Amino acid sequence: MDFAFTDDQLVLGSTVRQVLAEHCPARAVREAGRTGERLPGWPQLARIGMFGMLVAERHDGLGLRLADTILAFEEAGRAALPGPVVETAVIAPGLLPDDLQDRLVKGSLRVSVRLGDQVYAPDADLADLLIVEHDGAIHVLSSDEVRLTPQPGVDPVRRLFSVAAKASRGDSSRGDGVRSRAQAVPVLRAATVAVAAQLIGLARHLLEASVAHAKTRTQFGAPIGSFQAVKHQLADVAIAIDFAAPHVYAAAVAISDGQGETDNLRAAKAAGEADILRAVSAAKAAAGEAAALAARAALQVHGAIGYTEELDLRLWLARVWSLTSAYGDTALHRARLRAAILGDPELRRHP
Amino acid sequence: MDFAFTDDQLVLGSTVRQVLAEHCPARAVREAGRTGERLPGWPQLARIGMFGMLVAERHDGLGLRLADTILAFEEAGRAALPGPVVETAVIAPGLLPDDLQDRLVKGSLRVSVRLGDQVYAPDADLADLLIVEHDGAIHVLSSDEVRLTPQPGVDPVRRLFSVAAKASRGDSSRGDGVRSRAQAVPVLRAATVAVAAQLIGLARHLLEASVAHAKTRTQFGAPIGSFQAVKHQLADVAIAIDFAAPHVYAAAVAISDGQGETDNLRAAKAAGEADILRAVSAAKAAAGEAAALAARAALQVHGAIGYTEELDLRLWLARVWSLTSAYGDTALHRARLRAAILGDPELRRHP
Amino acid sequence: MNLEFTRAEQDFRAYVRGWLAEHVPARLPSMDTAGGFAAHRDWERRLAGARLSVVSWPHCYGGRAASLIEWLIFEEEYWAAGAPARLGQNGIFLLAPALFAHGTTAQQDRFLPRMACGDDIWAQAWSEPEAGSDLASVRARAERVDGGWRLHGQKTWSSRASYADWAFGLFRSDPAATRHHGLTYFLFPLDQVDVRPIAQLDGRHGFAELFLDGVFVPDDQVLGAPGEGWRIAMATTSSERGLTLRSPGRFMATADRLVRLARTLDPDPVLADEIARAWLDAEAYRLHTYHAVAAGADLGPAASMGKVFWSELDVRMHTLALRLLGERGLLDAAAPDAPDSGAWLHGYLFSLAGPIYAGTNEIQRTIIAERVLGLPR
Amino acid sequence: MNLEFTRAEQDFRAYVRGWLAEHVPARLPSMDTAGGFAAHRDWERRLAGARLSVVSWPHCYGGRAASLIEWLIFEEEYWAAGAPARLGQNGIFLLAPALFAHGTTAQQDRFLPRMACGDDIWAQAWSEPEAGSDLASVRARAERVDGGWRLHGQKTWSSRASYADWAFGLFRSDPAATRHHGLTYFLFPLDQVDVRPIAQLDGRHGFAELFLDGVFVPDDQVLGAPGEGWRIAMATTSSERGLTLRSPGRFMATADRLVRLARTLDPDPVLADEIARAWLDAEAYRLHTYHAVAAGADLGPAASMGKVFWSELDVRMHTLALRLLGERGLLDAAAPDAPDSGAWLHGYLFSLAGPIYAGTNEIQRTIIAERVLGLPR
Repeated sequence: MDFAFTDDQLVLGSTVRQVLAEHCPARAVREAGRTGERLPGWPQLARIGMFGMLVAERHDGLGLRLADTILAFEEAGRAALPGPVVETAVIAPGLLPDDLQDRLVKGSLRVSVRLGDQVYAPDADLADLLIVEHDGAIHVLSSDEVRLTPQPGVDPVRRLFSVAAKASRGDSSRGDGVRSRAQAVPVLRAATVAVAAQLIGLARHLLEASVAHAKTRTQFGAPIGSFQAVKHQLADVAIAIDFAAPHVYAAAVAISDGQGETDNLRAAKAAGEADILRAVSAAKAAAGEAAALAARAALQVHGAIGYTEELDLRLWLARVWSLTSAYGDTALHRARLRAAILGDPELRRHP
Repeated sequence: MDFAFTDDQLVLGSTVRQVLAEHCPARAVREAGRTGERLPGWPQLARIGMFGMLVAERHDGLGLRLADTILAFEEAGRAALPGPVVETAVIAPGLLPDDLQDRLVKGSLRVSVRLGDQVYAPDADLADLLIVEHDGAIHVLSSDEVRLTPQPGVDPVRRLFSVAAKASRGDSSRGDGVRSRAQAVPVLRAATVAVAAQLIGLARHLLEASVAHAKTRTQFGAPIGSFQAVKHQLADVAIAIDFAAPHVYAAAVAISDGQGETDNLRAAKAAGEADILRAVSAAKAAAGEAAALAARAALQVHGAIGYTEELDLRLWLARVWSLTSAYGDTALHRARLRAAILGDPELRRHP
Repeated sequence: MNLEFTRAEQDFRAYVRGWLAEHVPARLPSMDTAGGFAAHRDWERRLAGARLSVVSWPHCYGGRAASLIEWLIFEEEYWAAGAPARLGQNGIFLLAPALFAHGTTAQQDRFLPRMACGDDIWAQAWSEPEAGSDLASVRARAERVDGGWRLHGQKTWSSRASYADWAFGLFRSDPAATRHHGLTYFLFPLDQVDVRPIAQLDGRHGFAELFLDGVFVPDDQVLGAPGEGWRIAMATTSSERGLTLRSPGRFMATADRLVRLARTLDPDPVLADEIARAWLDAEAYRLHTYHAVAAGADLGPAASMGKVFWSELDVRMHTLALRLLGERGLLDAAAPDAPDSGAWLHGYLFSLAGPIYAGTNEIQRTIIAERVLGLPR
Repeated sequence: MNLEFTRAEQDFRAYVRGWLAEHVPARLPSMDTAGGFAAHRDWERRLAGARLSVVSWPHCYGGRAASLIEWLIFEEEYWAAGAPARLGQNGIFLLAPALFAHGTTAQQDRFLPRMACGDDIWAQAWSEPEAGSDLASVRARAERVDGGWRLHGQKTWSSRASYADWAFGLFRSDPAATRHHGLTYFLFPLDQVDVRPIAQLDGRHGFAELFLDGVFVPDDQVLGAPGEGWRIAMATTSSERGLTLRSPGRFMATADRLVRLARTLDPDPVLADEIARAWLDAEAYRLHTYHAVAAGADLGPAASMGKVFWSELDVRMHTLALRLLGERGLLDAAAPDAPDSGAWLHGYLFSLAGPIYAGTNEIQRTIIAERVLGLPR
């Protein structure tokens, strides 16, 4: 057992971090929420293979498993990267037909999704294709086959849309694009875990920003970070993150054990279906709660100034709120966990 | 509307407080948990009418309503008064036959109870009479008609007993003592509120003891009460008590509106049945949670020393634990509140 | 000790309820827009017309000399009716108590009636950049000139200032003094002040920065004696933390709305439990307030307990509403699917300021520990 | 990154599980009674006989040179099997790391084998009256004499001391030095010490006070150099906060027991939710530990995070069990109706000490803020 990241996994994470530090700084995120470039950093991420990470090698992707890439999603969260990154990099490789996979790898295809527990398609106006569930089947539609209705909300960057198929289109304009609902299940689980990783990254950024602010901001003649109340609040955030992240990594591993080229072989050894379900919900719930705690503490530590639009904090808070409710909100996952843990007669953690 | 205590109500509370300060100090409570006097302060409380407060005037009692006496029970809690005080002073006046009421007033009769949600009879070894539920009816039994099995637990002072009727006794040795279950309902509600008041008193004592300790105990060269972490923990206890107590007082008022000599007249104006139920559960749940918070904070502030039997703190903690689970524990009352508030289609607080 | 309203109290409630049922307008545009400000000012004038804008004030200034209990009843009915937020709040709840206590009769006659009927809307000018909750670190200054003072410096987090008529705040009139010494309480019109709106989390502009560059203020616009500003302001901010800032009525109304929302959505029991708990906490705040009012207690530092309690309850109730609503709850007023026109989201963002303003809850807990419990500084 | 055990790890687990299934005794009497102490010492000897008392130690001292992962596996199996609490814990987990790092070979040869097989049971002597979490305020002193030292003073909260053979602790050897300077780490037998048991909340006597009145300790019972005691002790208490104090196995076992208890009682959904959450938190502690061990991180101040987490989780799990059990949960072992012989109540009272000892959680949070996050002192 070796539950540490491999060097390759760490390098991928730090590469994404560097790319985003350079090409998607806070300023770029802020502009993306207004009238500026909506997809900062995307060309550079495409160049390092971000959108082909999970595409099979036979389609010229990197053929990685989710666990190999989880730090990349954590870094996307840390930078509050705009755009449908999980939908394009995680869901699309699992559901798009073979002939579109190479465009994913090249980064020339952006995808939005309305599946499962989702009500709205995120960043749909930036997408070339939409994957939607309708009458129990999964359809792939191009952007000109759908009518999008903006549903603006708390997050000015991750915009939500209602999706309706245009009357003019055939029943399935891409016949090969139709997949069954069952095929979407493992893909949605992977997306849920990737979003959980983003939430961990968002929480880490909020903690760092709060610590930095607490060191410099003075009140009553001392930096506010020297007051015990502030110290203990931020220590609690650190603890919450530190004990939520392993749930996310473990869920990525559990999913990965059932992934990849040698499906049948691996599936035999893989953790049971119930274990995967539990791990996914644990990841999303724990990451969502840690991020929510980090958001509250950040606002409290920043005080009134955190409440302004002038501070970038606002963008990170909004992303926490929007991702916490995406792909099943905390209440939904907690209810699943309750059923799984109290209902499972064979509750053992190790074989 | 005048939701403040009257002078009479305040005087009764402070009189009980003085009597207990003198005749039931912490030392006496500690001794009651060992081999010493089991009922410290009882003769003096009898003298000021504590056990006839709720007995009707026609039986030479004071004929007060629960709201008039609620501070007396808060003070009994503050002093961690040993003995079946709620059972004798609240339940017995409502359920004993007329010819025993004068003995209650004189303080020459002690009563224990196993009714409703109770599993064990508290302080039953000190009781002359037991009121028990059996086959849907309420029976009054004398101590020689029952077999008591001690069920020792966390509270060395408030001892619990299983109760079994001796085979030899007739079906109802005191025929006039048999009452219906319905008659016990309002009495048990009043007892629940009186216990909630005791929990408020216990919490107030624990907060005062913690503050006193935090002022004198030094660590790292300063009194621990000067550290923000300790300050804020105790401030939270103060807030919890301050916003739990009004629930207890309001429940006492709600019950009292249906009490007393002019039953029929008052009942017409009284708050509805549902409001009373809600108020009683709110009182018990809120007081229980405030007391539990006070207990945790007290232990944390006292540190390792709070963990010893040598400190009286231990007796107050145990009483919080035992009364929190008595007359319906917090989970039970919370479940009732959930049903009452989310299920009640006519949720209005004021007419 | 009872919870029964007197005949007079019941009659007053019935009158208020009846008037509101007839007059409460449909949702007004945000008061932090020019049009919304005007609409809210109009509403203040209609309230005043029914002598309901300042019920607890004396008759001579437009009130009804209502008791505190009656004021609480008014607030309960006001928020239960879904009536608009009060544009005149800063003046009526924060400045007026200071004016009643420390103003000259001439000042009272000049300012109170216009405040009561919405002709003067007041902004507060407490905070300064870098100062935050540390109100005593005032750097804006007042310079003595013939017949009055000239004000210099910057104020921030001035609520309503974008469109208000007047403002009140502290300036350092004695340059040699530090902290809470040498401060004076000024009343000044905003037409000579450079006002710059601050964009907030919720995208509105309820707050502004004020830049004062030698604004002249005559002596009769000083409240109390020069140098006495801190003492007067403390009385004011203590009421800010206490009753006058947040009457129970508005939390009861929110709690009732939350419970009604929950009933339509059949929430899972864990959420239901927290909602029931929040409703009871609003009830506790109401009972606590009735108790304190009846006992006639001067709240003083105990007001800090209420401030921590209501501000955290308010965040909690709005968080629960958003959890009930899921993704839809995060939509704002401009979204077709927004539930209740985005009111819960807006209320959530507004509630987040509660634990911060009027002294952060960390500071309140320290006040409770030191001044209520007597722990050492 | 994976969570698959190697073949060797699986074999080791199977061996441990099999041995325990065969040998774990029925519930032993409390180790804080004379008879219970003897029974637990006997159990330590049986463990040692199977080379399972100190699996991570080198073979020469009675261990198996197990990897950290194997040690974690051992702990998981140990607690899941319901095996007795470890009487040798103070020595094995707190003293031994210091002995391995700072002891002479002679000291290691002398003390480790007897510790491994239960012949020497060690008590810790860290705390002093009035000192609490402030370990550096040591007043007990060591006086230099021919060939060694004489120890004077009082220690308190010395666990196991009522019946233990030896103790370890700090004494001030340089009377001129203050705080963490001039302290020396001593190993001393308890037979010359006046030991007075302390009665605890749960009525047992797990802790004692030690009174030392000139006890002679030869030089070869000083650990490390004189004056170096603080540095050595800090390494020890850091392991006290960290892994060696509380391996995940025992919390996983408690969480599993809690879930099994809940299933028999059909709790209301609010309780069920908190129980599921606690089970997942135990799982988080396990995963966190695997992650940290695999990353080879020296925990240092980060150990404080684990200490806060497990100690509050432990209180929470036991509180939940008592809430599930209602009045019956508060009965102790002597009551005929006590569920599980009062084990949950006893465990609850024991868990309450968790946030207090080995540095209160308030102190841990300050350590995290200052040393992990870098906030100013």
